[in-house]
Amino acid sequence: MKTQNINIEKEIATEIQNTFHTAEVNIKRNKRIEVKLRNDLIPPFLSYAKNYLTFNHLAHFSCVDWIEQNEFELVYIIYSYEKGVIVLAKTRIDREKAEFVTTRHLWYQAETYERELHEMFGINFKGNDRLNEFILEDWEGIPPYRRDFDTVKYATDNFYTRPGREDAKDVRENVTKINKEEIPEFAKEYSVRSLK
Amino acid sequence: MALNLKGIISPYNALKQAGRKPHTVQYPYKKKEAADRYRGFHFNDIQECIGCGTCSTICQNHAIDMIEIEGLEVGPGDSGLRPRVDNGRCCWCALCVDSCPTGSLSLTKDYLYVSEDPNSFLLIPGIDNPDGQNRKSWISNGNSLLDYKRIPMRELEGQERVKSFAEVVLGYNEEEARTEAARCLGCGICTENCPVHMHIPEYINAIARGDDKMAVKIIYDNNPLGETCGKVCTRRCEEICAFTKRGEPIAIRWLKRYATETVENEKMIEEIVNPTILPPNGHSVAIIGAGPGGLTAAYYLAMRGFNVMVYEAKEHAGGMIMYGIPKYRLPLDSLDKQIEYLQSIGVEIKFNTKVGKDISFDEIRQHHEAVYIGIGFEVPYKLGITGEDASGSIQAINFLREINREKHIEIGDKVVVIGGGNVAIDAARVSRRLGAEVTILYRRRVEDMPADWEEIEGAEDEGVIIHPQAIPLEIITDENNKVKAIKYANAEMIPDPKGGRPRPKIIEGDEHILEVTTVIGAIGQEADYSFLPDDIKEKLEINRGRIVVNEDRQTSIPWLFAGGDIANRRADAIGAIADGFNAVKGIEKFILKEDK
Amino acid sequence: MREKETTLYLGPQHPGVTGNMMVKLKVAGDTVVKAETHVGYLHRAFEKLMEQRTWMQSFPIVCRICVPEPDPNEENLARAIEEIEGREVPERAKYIRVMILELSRLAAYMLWMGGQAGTAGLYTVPQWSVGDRDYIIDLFEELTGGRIYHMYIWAGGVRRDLPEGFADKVLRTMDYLESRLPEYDKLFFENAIFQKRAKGVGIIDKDKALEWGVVGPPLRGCGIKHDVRIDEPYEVYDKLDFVVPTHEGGDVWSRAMVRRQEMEQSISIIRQVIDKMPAGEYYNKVPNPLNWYVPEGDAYVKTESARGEFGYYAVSDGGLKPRRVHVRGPAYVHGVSLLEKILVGANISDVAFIMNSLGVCPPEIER
Amino acid sequence: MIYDKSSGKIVDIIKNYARKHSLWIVAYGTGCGAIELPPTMTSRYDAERFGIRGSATPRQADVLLITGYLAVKTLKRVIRTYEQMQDPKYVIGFGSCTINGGMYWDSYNTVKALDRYLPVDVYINGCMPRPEAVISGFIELQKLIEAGKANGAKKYKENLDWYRENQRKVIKNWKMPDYNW
Repeated sequence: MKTQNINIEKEIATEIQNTFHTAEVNIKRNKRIEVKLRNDLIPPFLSYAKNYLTFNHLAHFSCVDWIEQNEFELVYIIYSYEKGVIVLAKTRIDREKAEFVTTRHLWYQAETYERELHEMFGINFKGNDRLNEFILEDWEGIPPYRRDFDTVKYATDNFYTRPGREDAKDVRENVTKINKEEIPEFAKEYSVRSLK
Repeated sequence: MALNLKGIISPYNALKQAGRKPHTVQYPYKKKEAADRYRGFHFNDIQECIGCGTCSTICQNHAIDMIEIEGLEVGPGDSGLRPRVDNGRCCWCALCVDSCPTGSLSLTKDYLYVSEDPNSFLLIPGIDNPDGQNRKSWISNGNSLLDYKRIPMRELEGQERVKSFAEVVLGYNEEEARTEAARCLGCGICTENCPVHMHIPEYINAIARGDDKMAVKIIYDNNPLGETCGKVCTRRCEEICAFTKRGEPIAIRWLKRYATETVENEKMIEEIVNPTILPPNGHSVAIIGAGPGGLTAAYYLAMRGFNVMVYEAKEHAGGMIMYGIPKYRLPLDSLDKQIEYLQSIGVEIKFNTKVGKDISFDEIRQHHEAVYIGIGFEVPYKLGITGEDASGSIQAINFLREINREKHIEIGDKVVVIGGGNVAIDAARVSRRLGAEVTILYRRRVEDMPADWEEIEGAEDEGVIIHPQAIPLEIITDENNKVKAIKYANAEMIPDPKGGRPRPKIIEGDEHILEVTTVIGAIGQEADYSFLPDDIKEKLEINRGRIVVNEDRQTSIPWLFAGGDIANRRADAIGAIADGFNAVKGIEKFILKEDK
Repeated sequence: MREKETTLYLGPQHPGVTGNMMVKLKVAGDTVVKAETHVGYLHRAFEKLMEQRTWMQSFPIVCRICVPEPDPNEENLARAIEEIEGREVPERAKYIRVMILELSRLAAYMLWMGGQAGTAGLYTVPQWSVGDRDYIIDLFEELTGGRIYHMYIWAGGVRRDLPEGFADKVLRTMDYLESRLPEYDKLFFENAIFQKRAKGVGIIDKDKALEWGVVGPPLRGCGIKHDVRIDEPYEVYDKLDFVVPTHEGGDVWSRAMVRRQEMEQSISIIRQVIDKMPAGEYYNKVPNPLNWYVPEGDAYVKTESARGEFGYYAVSDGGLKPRRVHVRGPAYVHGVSLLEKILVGANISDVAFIMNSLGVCPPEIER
Repeated sequence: MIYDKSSGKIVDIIKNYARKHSLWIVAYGTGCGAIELPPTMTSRYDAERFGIRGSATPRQADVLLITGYLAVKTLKRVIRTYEQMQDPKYVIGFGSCTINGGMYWDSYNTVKALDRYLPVDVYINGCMPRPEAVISGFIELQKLIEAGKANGAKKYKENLDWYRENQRKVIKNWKMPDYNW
């Protein structure tokens, strides 16, 4: 698959680059173009891609929580049936003041995606008046898909777990006990068993 | 709309089916057997299982607990725990089966369990369903998730090796080390066999994660001679690695070697290890013998604020790892780096100071509150055959020492080595490097040789001839009392009626003569306790040449501690290191308790 | 005279809806004036759970995202990881994957047929089609060890090789199913009741279909020939010979016909796969799953499932666990925005019927 | 109302016998386990052999199948469905998730132990249970009914406060009418 020529991708990439000079465009592989944009350029870019480059299918709209950088990455995955190419348009927005503009006027179904991201990440899409309860019901607290929401803790705090399994032992600990081995503090996090 | 006549009539075609035999599975009157691969309840072969707990770790549902089983007899290399499955969590994905290193865990064709009691869904596979043995369906086929093959170690070619004393093992490169480290399951069962209980899964995981510095830091937590062990350890840990049941164990030794070798000099070691050195506490400890045990004790005592003085008879520290192990296994600069690091954090070594000759034992006793003896076995056993004193008949231990001192020893072109331990192999391989043809005579079979199999293979690669079941009878000398030949007899193995290992018995008349220029004896050594004053010797409990010590390596004389070959039977570096490490705890306990 | 509007709640407990979801209808008489879908009854937070699990541990849970057709999920996740890692998959594994995907497509269509007929009041069809679907399930059981959740495709290939004599069994089952298709035609597709119910109902505007994000059989039912298997061939679809049927009309009937014809294509693909399947390895081993660090990167992969484009957007931050896996189920668009649009003007009794024809599958909407 | 077989009334024995052979399931596929119901109910496994069949509304149904995990949002509807059902009524917990959370043990949106919220008469092991297992579950339920032991509904009534407390703990916004039955 990798040996196929990527001429059409190159053409599209050049065209995007020529129109949006600040965009960071790279061809990930055949049929995949990644475009990184400043967040205020996303609406014009999407509109341009849809109307001039025939990217009329919003395949997916996703959000990635980069909590370390205090940013959300919004990823619009748009597809052109005509060209058979997918563009991943990415931008970063501030995590604290999570706000963006809606793209509902371009694609009607973007409303659903925006409702989900609003609910799961707490991103407010300006211009979308239907950011109501979607999947969750009576949810209190931070939006659950944010990485600082601890689902394990929430589940143990709120739900009852059946008792009877308290006698479980950790193998590594058990072995250290047999050995009378003392694992220093700094080494403990390197125990594979924690799967961190 | 027009009448769709065809559409009205054609469904009546279904009436054709009326007479057909129904395909209904008439459960429960007739049962359909589940498929051969069906993923039903777990079954665990309790005897095969070693309780490594990988099933419990891999389970994304936290459905598997490791629990103690009453009445379970646990051998070595077993954590003593067994899995219990919570069927109120399990999804029968069989990741646990596919990641079981021993292959003891499998899924069965049984899936039926209905109950009113939600608390009755815990299952101890193999114990609650012993009949599952015959119902196994999804079994670990060895090609599932785990890699049973280790990354092979690159070595110099046998022909190339004998040309010099260059290090034979080339070591892993970074990629190889990461891949090999990633194989580890982190169960930690291996640590049971390590006398000092190094934190093996932790440092291997650090290597897998790309954090070599952390690996070094973890290694130095209880072994200050990690690099030495990385090169020459007898690695009993690998014998009980969870992978050994079905494949090759993790290359624990080579990974340790890789991690410690990434550190170039003693300054960097200090930076990485960053040891917390307690302020001087005013107590003083003497260490006799700068072997691995003595150095270890000195290092950890110095870190705890003791004033430590190491007395070493020779001109270089390291004991057997300096003088006994040939340089193609442990190069001098590697050893120097490690010893310089120890000295840099406050270990003082007095070289060329033989206790009993240059300084009396009583004097040491007067200056220090506790004494640790780690003098090792330096006196070789005699072969006990005629002609042993001839010129050209030498002892391996002396031979290796002089070679390691870079002295020249004339051995001629035909050498025979007597013995089957690591020392014998070392002597043989060194002799090959000096250009001689070498034959090893060993009393028993090759598989009985106490030497490491890798060493034996290495020797064979280098062209050493191993002659098993050969018992030397006499060294034949010429008129100048120089070795001319050796007479030996072939032996047969007689099974031991008591169930012990078979004994060799000479086959009468099957005697041969081998012309040689040098005979090297390597059948073992013992300690030289002559430096100890008589009153101490009297009080000291010695059993078959070894000083009897307790868990803290304390002898029958409270202030006297001992370790290494003179106290344990392992006769390897890591055993001595463990003695030194544990003696520190004992010495600390002894001195600080005296304080109170 | 304008009739009084009433609000009706269709579901979540309703025998006709295609799963645990609800449609809030405003009706005037028996005509729907406004429809609002309510989902979330099956929300298990898979994407959050995957962030708590390692890549390998994610495989057993993704198949639960779509219950009637779990395999595209496994295949997608596997392919996403393989793309990020650059891992090669043995040729045989690719063929086995295609076989499974097509078998599961067939099974999904059989189940759909039961549901579609059931909502039209034809109760013999589910008895037949769901019963026949069980033969495919039996194949799955023999191949993967599980009836519904297979957990068989994973990164690097598939878990086990085909059992002995399996190919023959598949061919026999295919022969049987093929021989059943004309009978289904007579019983269901030619049935006057079904035709009368289906024609001209639930029409999707052809001009708007692409823009609205319609995919799969509903799109092809509008006469637009798009299929991921052709547009962006994955696995070995480019080496197989098949046609993508389309049907003009955009109504329930066209969608049904598309599916009906695709069933024949699937049978043909499965035969080709078995014919062409090479011998050799079936699994390119990944590192020990406890220490498997997938390099940094992201990938969007898509599969043509029985309901349309099934996409996975996976992001790795170089760690043991995914940074994010976002699933795009075809029903996500069909079941919410599209449904709300095309239900307007429909008869109440057609609501469940139309939902079935779109193949709305709630678990992949809310995941 | 539930009678004890040991009371020995012939009328009870007859009642239980009749109930045992007419188990109508409310058509509510609450979770993924619902996918194994069509095969169970249709020609291949044909559960109608046991008098088991689907029923469109809770009012006519006897059995509530909880087919797997319950999202909190669904739990609210399930409670309402259950309370609308008329005696005799039984609950079957279907698969791992109803017992101890199953594979969603750490999900923030599913309840883990079903018996805290609804009285469960029978649990079926599996993820998901095969049709054979489903039928076995029903057979077990039939046995319990015949023995007069399937009295989950009675338990629910008697311990309503305890159930309510647990239910309200996870359902934040409790806007439901109370049924008397």
